[in-house]
Amino acid sequence: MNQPLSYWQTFSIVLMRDLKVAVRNKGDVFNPLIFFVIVITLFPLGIGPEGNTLTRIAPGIIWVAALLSALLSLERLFKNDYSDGSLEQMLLSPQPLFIMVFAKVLAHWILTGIPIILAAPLLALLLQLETNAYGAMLATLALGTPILSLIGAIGVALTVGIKKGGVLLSLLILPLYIPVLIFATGAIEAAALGLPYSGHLAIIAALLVGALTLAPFAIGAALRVSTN
Amino acid sequence: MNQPLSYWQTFSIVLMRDLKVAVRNKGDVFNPLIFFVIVITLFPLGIGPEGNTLTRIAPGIIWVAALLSALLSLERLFKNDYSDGSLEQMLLSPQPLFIMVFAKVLAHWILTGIPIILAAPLLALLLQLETNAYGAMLATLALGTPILSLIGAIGVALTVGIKKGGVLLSLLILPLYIPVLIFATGAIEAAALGLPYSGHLAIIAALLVGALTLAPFAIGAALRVSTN
Amino acid sequence: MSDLLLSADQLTCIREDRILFDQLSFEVTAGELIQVEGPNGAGKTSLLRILAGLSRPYDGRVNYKQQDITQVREEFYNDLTFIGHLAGVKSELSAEQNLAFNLQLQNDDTTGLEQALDQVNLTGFEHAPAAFLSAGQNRRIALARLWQSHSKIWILDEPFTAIDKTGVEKLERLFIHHIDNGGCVILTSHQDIQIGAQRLKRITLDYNFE
Amino acid sequence: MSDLLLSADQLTCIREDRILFDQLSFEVTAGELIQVEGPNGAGKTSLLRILAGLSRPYDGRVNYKQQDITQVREEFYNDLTFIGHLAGVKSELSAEQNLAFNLQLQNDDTTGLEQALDQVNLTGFEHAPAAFLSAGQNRRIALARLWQSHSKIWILDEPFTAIDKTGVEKLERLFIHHIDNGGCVILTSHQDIQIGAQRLKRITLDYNFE
Amino acid sequence: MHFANFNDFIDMGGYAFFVWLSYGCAFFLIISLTVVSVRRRKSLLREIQSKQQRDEKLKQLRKGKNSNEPKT
Amino acid sequence: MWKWLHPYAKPERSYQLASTLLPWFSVLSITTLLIGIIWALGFAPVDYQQGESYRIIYVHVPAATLSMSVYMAMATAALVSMVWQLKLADAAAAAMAPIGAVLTTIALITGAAWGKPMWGTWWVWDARLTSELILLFLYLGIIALHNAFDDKVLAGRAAGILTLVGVVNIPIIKYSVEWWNTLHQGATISKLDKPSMSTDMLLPLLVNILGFVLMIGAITLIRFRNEVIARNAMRPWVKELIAKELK
Ligand code: HEM
Ligand SMILES: Nc1ncnc2c1ncn2[C@@H]1O[C@H](COP(=O)(O)OP(=O)(O)OP(=O)(O)O)[C@@H](O)[C@H]1O
Ligand SMILES: Nc1ncnc2c1ncn2[C@@H]1O[C@H](COP(=O)(O)OP(=O)(O)OP(=O)(O)O)[C@@H](O)[C@H]1O
Ligand SMILES: [Mg+2]
Ligand SMILES: [Mg+2]
Repeated sequence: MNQPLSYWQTFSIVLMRDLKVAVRNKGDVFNPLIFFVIVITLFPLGIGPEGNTLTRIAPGIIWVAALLSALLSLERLFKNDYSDGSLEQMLLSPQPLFIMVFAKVLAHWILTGIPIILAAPLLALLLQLETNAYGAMLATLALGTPILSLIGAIGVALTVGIKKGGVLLSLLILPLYIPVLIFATGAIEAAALGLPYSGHLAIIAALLVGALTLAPFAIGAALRVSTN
Repeated sequence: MNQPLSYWQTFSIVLMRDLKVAVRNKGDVFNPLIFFVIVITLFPLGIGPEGNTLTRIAPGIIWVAALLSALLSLERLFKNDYSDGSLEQMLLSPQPLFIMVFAKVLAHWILTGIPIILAAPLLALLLQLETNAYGAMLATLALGTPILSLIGAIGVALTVGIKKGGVLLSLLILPLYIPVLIFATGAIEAAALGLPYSGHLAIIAALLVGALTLAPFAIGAALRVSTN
Repeated sequence: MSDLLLSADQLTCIREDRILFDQLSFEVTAGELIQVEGPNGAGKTSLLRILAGLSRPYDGRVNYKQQDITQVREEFYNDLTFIGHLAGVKSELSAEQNLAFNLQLQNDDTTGLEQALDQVNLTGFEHAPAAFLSAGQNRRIALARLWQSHSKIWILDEPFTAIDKTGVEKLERLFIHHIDNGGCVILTSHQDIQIGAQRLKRITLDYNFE
Repeated sequence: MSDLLLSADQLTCIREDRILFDQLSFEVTAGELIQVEGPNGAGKTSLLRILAGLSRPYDGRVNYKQQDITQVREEFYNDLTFIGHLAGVKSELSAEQNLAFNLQLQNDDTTGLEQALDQVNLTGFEHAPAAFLSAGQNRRIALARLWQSHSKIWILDEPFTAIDKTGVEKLERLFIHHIDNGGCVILTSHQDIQIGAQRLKRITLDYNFE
Repeated sequence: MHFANFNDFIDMGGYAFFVWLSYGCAFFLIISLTVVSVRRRKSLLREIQSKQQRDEKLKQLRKGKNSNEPKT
Repeated sequence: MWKWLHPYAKPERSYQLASTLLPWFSVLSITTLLIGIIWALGFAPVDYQQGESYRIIYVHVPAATLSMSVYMAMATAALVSMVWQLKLADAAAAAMAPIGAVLTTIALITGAAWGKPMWGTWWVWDARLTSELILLFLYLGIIALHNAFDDKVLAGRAAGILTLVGVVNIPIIKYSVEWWNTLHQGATISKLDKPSMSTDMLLPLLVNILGFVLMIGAITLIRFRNEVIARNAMRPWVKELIAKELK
């Protein structure tokens, strides 16, 4: 028997494996981003190209699109692992579950959250977002998208054993996303009007800290239940 | 050997089976609808409750939500059948493939399109859609949602053998959905301004006829390729 | 040969730049039971899927009664029953519903479902959704079809997987009955088949490393 | 008994209102090879999953070295290797990556991956994504782990599925080696096991229709 | 020559940023696509070669093994 | 025509044909483009309305015009492969997709860089601009689908189906976007209308368009050869090729 792994080793092994899988599936790396872009372009097409209206609703659109693209990519977080049996193997491992889960969620965020944050300025340009709102948009995305991944993972963990998948999942987690949505768009709108928005950011940061500490345990417990 | 089945029998056998499966998975029946409702309620939350803006953008939001909820439920059209091997059995059946495919698409529309059409008036109320646009909204949804199912099915058929699934699918088919989106929202906006909109409807109807005749064959061809 | 059912004509299969088999030709006539043998990864599944028309060979063709199967797809599929690694059983539907659907698709007789399910020891489980059944019971739902099948050509990829011993014996008896009645069976299995050697024809695939 | 590894204490399993087994108790000591037998649907998989702590029994408990497994999860899982119906192989990763990951999770030795893969005849396929391998080769990736495993308790659900004959023999030799070294193996299989009857202990499950 | 001197040419009548951005991006994208395509050929050939060599090696290996097997 | 084409349906022959054509295309395209670009940047007269910024036209228009032609060429190839079961046509279509995507990207970037000084904004939801953006998505979809399959032959066929479905949609997309845009925005951007150009402005543009066509041809040939090699890795002639080139 080898030396048992340290927490940090376990964490990085799982993280690297998930990233490797995503890179092999080349699409996994770019697709959430492309979905984000496409959803954002749907809105001007549906609403009409008038600049004023777009500027008004740009923060909302960007955040709704971020939310939906996190949602759509969530399935892959545990579903594939479940259906090929490797989730079972993780549950049977002597390593602490919450660490493995946390690594998986981080991998998800790296693959969906970060690209969205990087692409957002360009899309904000397309939607003609107020120039002084860019900073707020980036800050809310940076703090908010990890929350989306963490909370989303709870939902996926709960539904992983169920065939229905996709749509049930959205029903479970979209309501939980609403606070993030409200505070984030609130912050961007405040910034667009030149008002201070650090209060909103503080609340989102608090949500993030809460999610970081509680979600991994909730996810672990949910996995044990739903693979029973 | 029994009498070979008539086209109509094949069609109804496949249709009934898909409906049965959906009813057993109770969620399948309600989830697309609930997703539609949730996405629509996200917008007032993200944009702010101001009546004027909402009225302006209501047609766009309703249609974008319809599009996304069709998209999210599309996966189930062939994916489950593929992974349990029953798609293979259908491809090996002496019955004509395009009829079976057509029945499956119809089942999808019954389970996603119709509930959306039924729920739309209520949601339009929430978004304060102009009163005289209700007729146009229902008409465009009735003619447009089958197109979403038909074109979407091509995308699903192409990606069914691929692990990545969800997000690649949206990249393939959302661009193809854009004409429907544009004409449909155009019709609703015209109706809101009291202008005639039968021209738009005629175009959507033409698109529907085109999709009805061409899509089943494209879907069949795509299935044979991607299950190879 | 009077009753030529299926023939493989110079089939070549290349996967990932490895030649699995090259210029493979053989014929299958009524009354034959053919076991495709070979170690794991030799290409048995690939061969069966090509024979069934599910994948295209890199080269060569498959004929049903002297005609290319892609030309006579409907007749061929009317005369073929294929059961692969995946059982084709919907876990939401009951055993009976699954069986009925599969039979209807194949133009088979759908009266007497209960007897067929009884043959595979599923009496008492007819109405439970397949998700509630064990691995072997799920395979049995797929196999029940064989008792009602009118098609001559059976292509079965590891039909004995997960099936218990009495089940295997019963299946072997059914195969003999089928070939006695002018059908043919092409199967793969890593287990030995208890059928007289004179009736069994073997096709052996091996790694093409020579 | 000196080396009591695992014991089942009055296990009851009820699925869909059917009692699969009732008050089942047994003990597994080092050096034992236990075959769980029974027809399809008897409850073998259910029993193994309960023993591994993946599902909870309706009643009763499972002890690892006299302690309830839910209390000593970490020690127990450090000493357990479970391979179920699903292989736990990611189709995107190569055989080698899969094996390394599974071993690391289990605190096993990850030097000598190549020998382990050679044992299961996967030399030459180490770097191909598992999606490109056959059914049997995928199972072999999962089984390769056993050659590197340090854990005493092996629970294997139909390990011989899809494995060819030479592979089965090799596995049997490995099992004997493992129990000779103070381990134990609990497995199910519908195939006969070629291991002397005196070394093999059987637990037979049957339909509980009485 | 339309421009009086080199500085005028670079300045592009005050539109330097936009003009050179356009030409620069176009040039960069086309050149990278070409380079990627040309390199792909070499790497493809090498991939195929290494596969062939691996197959060759395996052939030897298996032959050795098969002749050993009956003895053990 | 069919008779003439037939020998080239063999992978080896078409590989050789591509190899002989490639140097011609490369040399011609590089010279044409050099001439065109020097002419465009240094010698063409200034536009009295737009100033020097109009010189962007010399990349913008070739890229934009040809981005659509490449799609049509791909669709033709896909159709040919479907109707005549000509496997190499798939390889040609696969070779062209990334080129089309790059051209579309160039059209978008140069257009945006022109729009900022002319209209004061990088982007408006104008009909042409929007449909060009959607075209980019179509290209990306085809490329992503192609990459998603591990088997090249299957990838080609799947991408072919998508290309054909997309070609049905392109006129619809174009029409719908144009129609949609005019409804909302009475005054269209008149500068996008074709300005009646003087010949000394037009000539370098034509030279550049020709240069782009040749360049597309050259890159297509390079990529086409790769696709043929990848699809025929097991053939003896590829082995010979390897033996010859990698020593
Ligand atoms: C992102 C922004 C832009 C995009 C995506 C775009 C796209 C296009 C497209 C697709 C064409 C090809 C027309 C065809 O062959 O049918 C085109 C042509 C053209 N564009 Fe743009 N354009 C953009 C911005 C601009 C700007 C800002 C100007 C000038 C102020 C401009 C001037 C022209 C001209 C002069 C033509 C040639 C007209 C013709 O031959 O019909 N474009 N553009
Ligand atoms: N998920 C489930 N939900 C409800 N009942 C189930 C479930 N899985 C299994 N069962 C029931 O439990 C019984 C035993 O199943 P189990 O999978 O343990 O059988 P098994 O002995 O492993 O059979 P096999 O040899 O076919 O693998 C089945 O007959 C089935 O009715
Ligand atoms: N989808 C695929 N893509 C690429 N290569 C594949 C694919 N499936 C199988 N192969 C290759 O083809 C070979 C033969 O696979 P096949 O499934 O036909 O084997 P088999 O004889 O059925 O083996 P088993 O006994 O394990 O079922 C494998 O070794 C593998 O390398
Ligand atoms: Mg196989
Ligand atoms: Mg079992």
